[in-house]
Amino acid sequence: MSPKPTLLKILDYVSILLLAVATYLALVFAPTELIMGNAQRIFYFHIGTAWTALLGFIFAAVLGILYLVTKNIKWDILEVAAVEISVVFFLITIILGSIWARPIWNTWWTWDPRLTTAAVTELIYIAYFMLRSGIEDPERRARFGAVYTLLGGVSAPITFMSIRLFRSIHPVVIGAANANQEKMNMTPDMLTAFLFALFTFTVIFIDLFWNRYRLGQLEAKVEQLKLSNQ
Amino acid sequence: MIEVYKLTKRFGTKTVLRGLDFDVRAGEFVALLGPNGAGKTTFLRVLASLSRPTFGEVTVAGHKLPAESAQVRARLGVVSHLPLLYADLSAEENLQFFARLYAVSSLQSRITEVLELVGLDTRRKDLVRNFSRGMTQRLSIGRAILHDPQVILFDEPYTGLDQDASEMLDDVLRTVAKQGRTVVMTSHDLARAEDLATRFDVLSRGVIAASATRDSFGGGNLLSFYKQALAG
Amino acid sequence: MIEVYKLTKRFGTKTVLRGLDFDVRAGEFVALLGPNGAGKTTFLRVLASLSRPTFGEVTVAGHKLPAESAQVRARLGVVSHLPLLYADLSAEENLQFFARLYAVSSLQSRITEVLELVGLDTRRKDLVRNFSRGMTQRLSIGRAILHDPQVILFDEPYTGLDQDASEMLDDVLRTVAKQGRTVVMTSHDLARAEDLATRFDVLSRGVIAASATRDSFGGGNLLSFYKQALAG
Amino acid sequence: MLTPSLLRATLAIVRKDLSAELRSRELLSAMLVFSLLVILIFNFTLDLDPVTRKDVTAGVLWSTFAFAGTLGLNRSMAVEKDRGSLDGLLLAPIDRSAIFFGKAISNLAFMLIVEAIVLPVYAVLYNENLFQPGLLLVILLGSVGYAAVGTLLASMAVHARTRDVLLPILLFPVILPVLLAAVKASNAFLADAPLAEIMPSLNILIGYDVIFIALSYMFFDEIVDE
Amino acid sequence: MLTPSLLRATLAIVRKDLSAELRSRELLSAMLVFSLLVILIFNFTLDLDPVTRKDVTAGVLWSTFAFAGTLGLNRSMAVEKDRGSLDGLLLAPIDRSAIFFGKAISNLAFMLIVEAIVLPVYAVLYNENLFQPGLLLVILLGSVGYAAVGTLLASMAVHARTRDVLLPILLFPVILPVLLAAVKASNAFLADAPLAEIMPSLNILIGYDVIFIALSYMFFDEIVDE
Ligand code: HEM
Ligand SMILES: Nc1ncnc2c1ncn2[C@@H]1O[C@H](COP(=O)(O)OP(=O)(O)OP(=O)(O)O)[C@@H](O)[C@H]1O
Ligand SMILES: Nc1ncnc2c1ncn2[C@@H]1O[C@H](COP(=O)(O)OP(=O)(O)OP(=O)(O)O)[C@@H](O)[C@H]1O
Ligand SMILES: [Mg+2]
Ligand SMILES: [Mg+2]
Repeated sequence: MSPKPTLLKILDYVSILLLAVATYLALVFAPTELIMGNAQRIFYFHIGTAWTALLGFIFAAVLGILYLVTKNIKWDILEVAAVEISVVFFLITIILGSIWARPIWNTWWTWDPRLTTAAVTELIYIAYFMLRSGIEDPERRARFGAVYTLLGGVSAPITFMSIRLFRSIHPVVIGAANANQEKMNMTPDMLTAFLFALFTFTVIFIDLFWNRYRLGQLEAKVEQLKLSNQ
Repeated sequence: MIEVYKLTKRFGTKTVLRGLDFDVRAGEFVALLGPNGAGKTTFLRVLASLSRPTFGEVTVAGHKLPAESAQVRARLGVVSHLPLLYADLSAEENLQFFARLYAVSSLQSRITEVLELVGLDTRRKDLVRNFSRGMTQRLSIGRAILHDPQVILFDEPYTGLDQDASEMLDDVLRTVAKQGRTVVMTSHDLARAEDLATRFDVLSRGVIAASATRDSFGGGNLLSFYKQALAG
Repeated sequence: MIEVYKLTKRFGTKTVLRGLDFDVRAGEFVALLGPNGAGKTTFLRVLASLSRPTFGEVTVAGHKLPAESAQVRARLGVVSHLPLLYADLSAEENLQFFARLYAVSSLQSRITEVLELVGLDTRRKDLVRNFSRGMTQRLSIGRAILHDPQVILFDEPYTGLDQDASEMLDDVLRTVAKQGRTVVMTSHDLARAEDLATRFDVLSRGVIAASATRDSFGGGNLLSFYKQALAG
Repeated sequence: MLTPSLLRATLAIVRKDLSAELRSRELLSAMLVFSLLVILIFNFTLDLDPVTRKDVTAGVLWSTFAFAGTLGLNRSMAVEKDRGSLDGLLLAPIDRSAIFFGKAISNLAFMLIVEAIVLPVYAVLYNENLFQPGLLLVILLGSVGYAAVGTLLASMAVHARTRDVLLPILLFPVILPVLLAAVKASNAFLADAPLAEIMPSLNILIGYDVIFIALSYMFFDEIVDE
Repeated sequence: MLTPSLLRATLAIVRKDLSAELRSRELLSAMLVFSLLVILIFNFTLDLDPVTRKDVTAGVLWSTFAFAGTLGLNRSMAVEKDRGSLDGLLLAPIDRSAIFFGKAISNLAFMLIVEAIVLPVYAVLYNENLFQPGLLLVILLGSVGYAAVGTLLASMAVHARTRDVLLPILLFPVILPVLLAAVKASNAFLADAPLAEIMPSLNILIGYDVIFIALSYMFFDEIVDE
């Protein structure tokens, strides 16, 4: 395995630095929101992780297609990396959302469409890992994984539509709060912190993704060595 | 009839076949020998179009794999160590089903013919569920030759069979070989292989490590040939 | 060491063993032969206390079945065609588990001893999931002799093994026999049985149709003895 | 695409599955008994009393179908895998899609048969009229989507070490839109809602069916080939 | 009855099961994800809205446990059967009841672990306080009965040709009293009902546990022996 590329090392440090700055912007720099108070500061990371995770899932589906077309195991390793990081990010989104919801909605969870779609999406990709862990043949594992990311990628938006529709006859009281918050007015400083958080998490995603890819290659190597020793 | 050139088969990072060359002329009966895990089953599965080659060229009965696999499949019979039959159907119904899939013409008469050949014509209405191991194996062979294939692949057909069933299998294999079909059979039973085959190939470390016709070691010792091939 | 008197075993209305008599002295190595479905596996399962006799008396290592099955089990080792091992545990953990069940004393040293005997001492930490067929079979044998049993039952131990693994098994069986243990082994491989066993019994139509010691057919033809037994 | 030989092979597979099942009736009876048990459990544990019952009818029915469905799918693929007969199918000179359509259609047939028995039983037990063309249409549409995706995923699950437990885990999150839309549409039909209100759910059902049959058709090769 | 050797063998089996599971974590993760999916499905199809939610909590939880439990039981016996290791256990000079108790205890352990995770998740999802000693006691009692009967019946089902589908069919009707009593008692505890009102259900649970452990213990020989 080649030593860590300098660019990646730099990226590691940049990611940490950006995270520190983003934290500062979110916690100190941005003004306190009028209605929600300090809890609103979660917003910056909540959206940051959510947006990168969702993009990551789409990205994984694209990598899945690339794998199915080329059958090059590289795309599979990349796909796993993308799903894995996205799953963690999305879990952070959900946890941060829950923490935010506690003071705002006075509950950790409510069966709001967006929350529920998040839960279902997360479960799809957890199932993805359980599928992979049950299959010994790496090549078949890769193919099944690719097909499942695709199914998941198509099913998640449809789920979103159908949940919307399902709930429309049973309006949740809390939905009102949600609608309200959509009209949240961002001050320019808030916008700065928000955009910076988005940027930060994108960079962190890329950094982790790169590291995870190298780890995946290493794993493949180890597997190979183990087998050729037998 | 079978031409394999530089066949490599990987499962992920594990390379089972490494640039294997293999040529079988029409009418040959090749015994494919090799230790556990050598890749015999894997190789037969590639020939049977069940498994795609990672690299290399494979031509069976004049058609390239995997591009023309439908043509290959139509000309190919396979007996694996699993029966490939439906337990809840009768012998006849099993054959009918496969005959439909192979688009066999004059279905009923061909089925009768095959059932007679494998000695199951009196049991045609019995469910496969109630068959003994030997009878199931007979029907598997019937299933494999139903569409009159040019090439037949046998994966350890003797495993677990008793003397009678083995002798029946000997007979069927001889008949099949006499009809000019090309046969590739894997086995760990060297004595049996020596009896039947016209050629012996040893698969080891992902390639054909040695190949000899029946005559070339003068009715001699297949075991020592086999051991040498593995050692060399 | 094993005494069976008028053993009958029925599955529902199907009678597999019909008043079978069978006697093995200590230190004998009996090859139990017979066609598919003759009831060899069934008979071994009765001897192993896994299956209750419908009628008849069975005594193994001086204890009656099924009444004293715990005593019998403590003195009995079984190698079936399934590995009887846990894929998610390592070789060592598997043996540790069974050693605990058999209350083996000085557990760790005995396990090392057994692993060396079957040639797996270098792979002790590997999961059984990753073992090849031959290695799994080795460990099965290790599992069966772990508690130093007086009687060992082998059900078709050679099935599917390659030359190397078969020779390893030959060695282990010879060692086991030399240690004065009593062995009953089923097999369809007459040549192998002839090499190893001191006595040959043919099970047919639910009884022991014929029994002969190695000398009694003068180094002669086991196959013809077997066929005669089936015909007679 | 739809050639005569594809059709012939598909029909041969469906016919084989149905006549094997007709003989043993294992699968159908298991699904059926299981369905009734699920309804029983719902009835007791969720205490579906007559007053609140009406609006959960569709939910109970669809949960039942979903659970019983995995049972059937699992078994129908396990039968092919255990004795290697899936390889037998793959060896035949037929299109892979014939195998997919064949298995999917027989799975669908099993589901529909079970539903055809559960529905009147439920109607009698809870004294509710369930024989409305709208509801039957929804059940058909929902079952089609379920059988298509289910067949694809069951073919995947059967290759895994944990196959006994994997199928519902793979299937349920992906199939959720079908369940949601089906429940919603069924409820609306049962409540005699205007068609305009039902259409969105029906559209989702139809859209899902079309998209997922297409996807399954496209990817089945990848699943069954090595 | 409870001899040192019985105890030793039982512990060896439990230890083996737990360390194998700790290695693969297949069973626990499958049960867990499945539980969450069941709750999700119930939430939608049965439309558990906040107003009516409170009185179905226990029902949803227990249905979830029942379904996830069969998954675990099936798999835990299939592992023994597939590679013949059940025969390995039966060949050891240990009492059959050690096998029964060993398997039942590890099945119980898996159930309790899953419940220990599902409970707080449910509590968060529905914003309900579930950490009440009474409820936890009910869950323990219910799970004990479930694991005992479940282990016995799973040992039967695993011998059948249709084993994938047989277990729930055998188990659910037998276990129904446990489920009912558990739901009733759980609901009562959640509603802070007076103890006198809860006692009858608790008694049923305890009685069922005692009787069925005794019965399973008595009949396990018959199941595993041929
Ligand atoms: C699909 C994943 C999610 C996305 C894309 C997402 C996105 C957002 C966005 C953009 C906002 C800002 C408000 C707006 O402009 O609409 C927001 C607010 C919020 N989110 Fe999320 N979110 C997701 C999941 C969750 C989850 C799973 C939870 C909680 C368990 C959650 C809890 C919250 C809360 C409490 C707020 C503030 C609500 C308010 O202002 O009243 N979110 N989310
Ligand atoms: N689908 C698969 N995924 C990963 N590895 C595989 C797969 N199929 C086979 N192998 C591996 O390929 C190697 C060759 O296996 P194969 O079954 O072809 O051997 P074989 O020569 O038939 O052995 P045997 O004599 O025991 O039947 C083995 O190491 C096996 O573990
Ligand atoms: N549990 C069972 N229930 C019903 N019938 C059984 C059972 N076990 C075995 N049999 C029947 O008993 C007969 C003897 O089977 P057994 O497996 O003992 O034969 P075998 O001599 O070991 O054959 P093989 O050489 O094929 O291993 C067969 O007809 C079989 O179908
Ligand atoms: Mg093989
Ligand atoms: Mg046998």
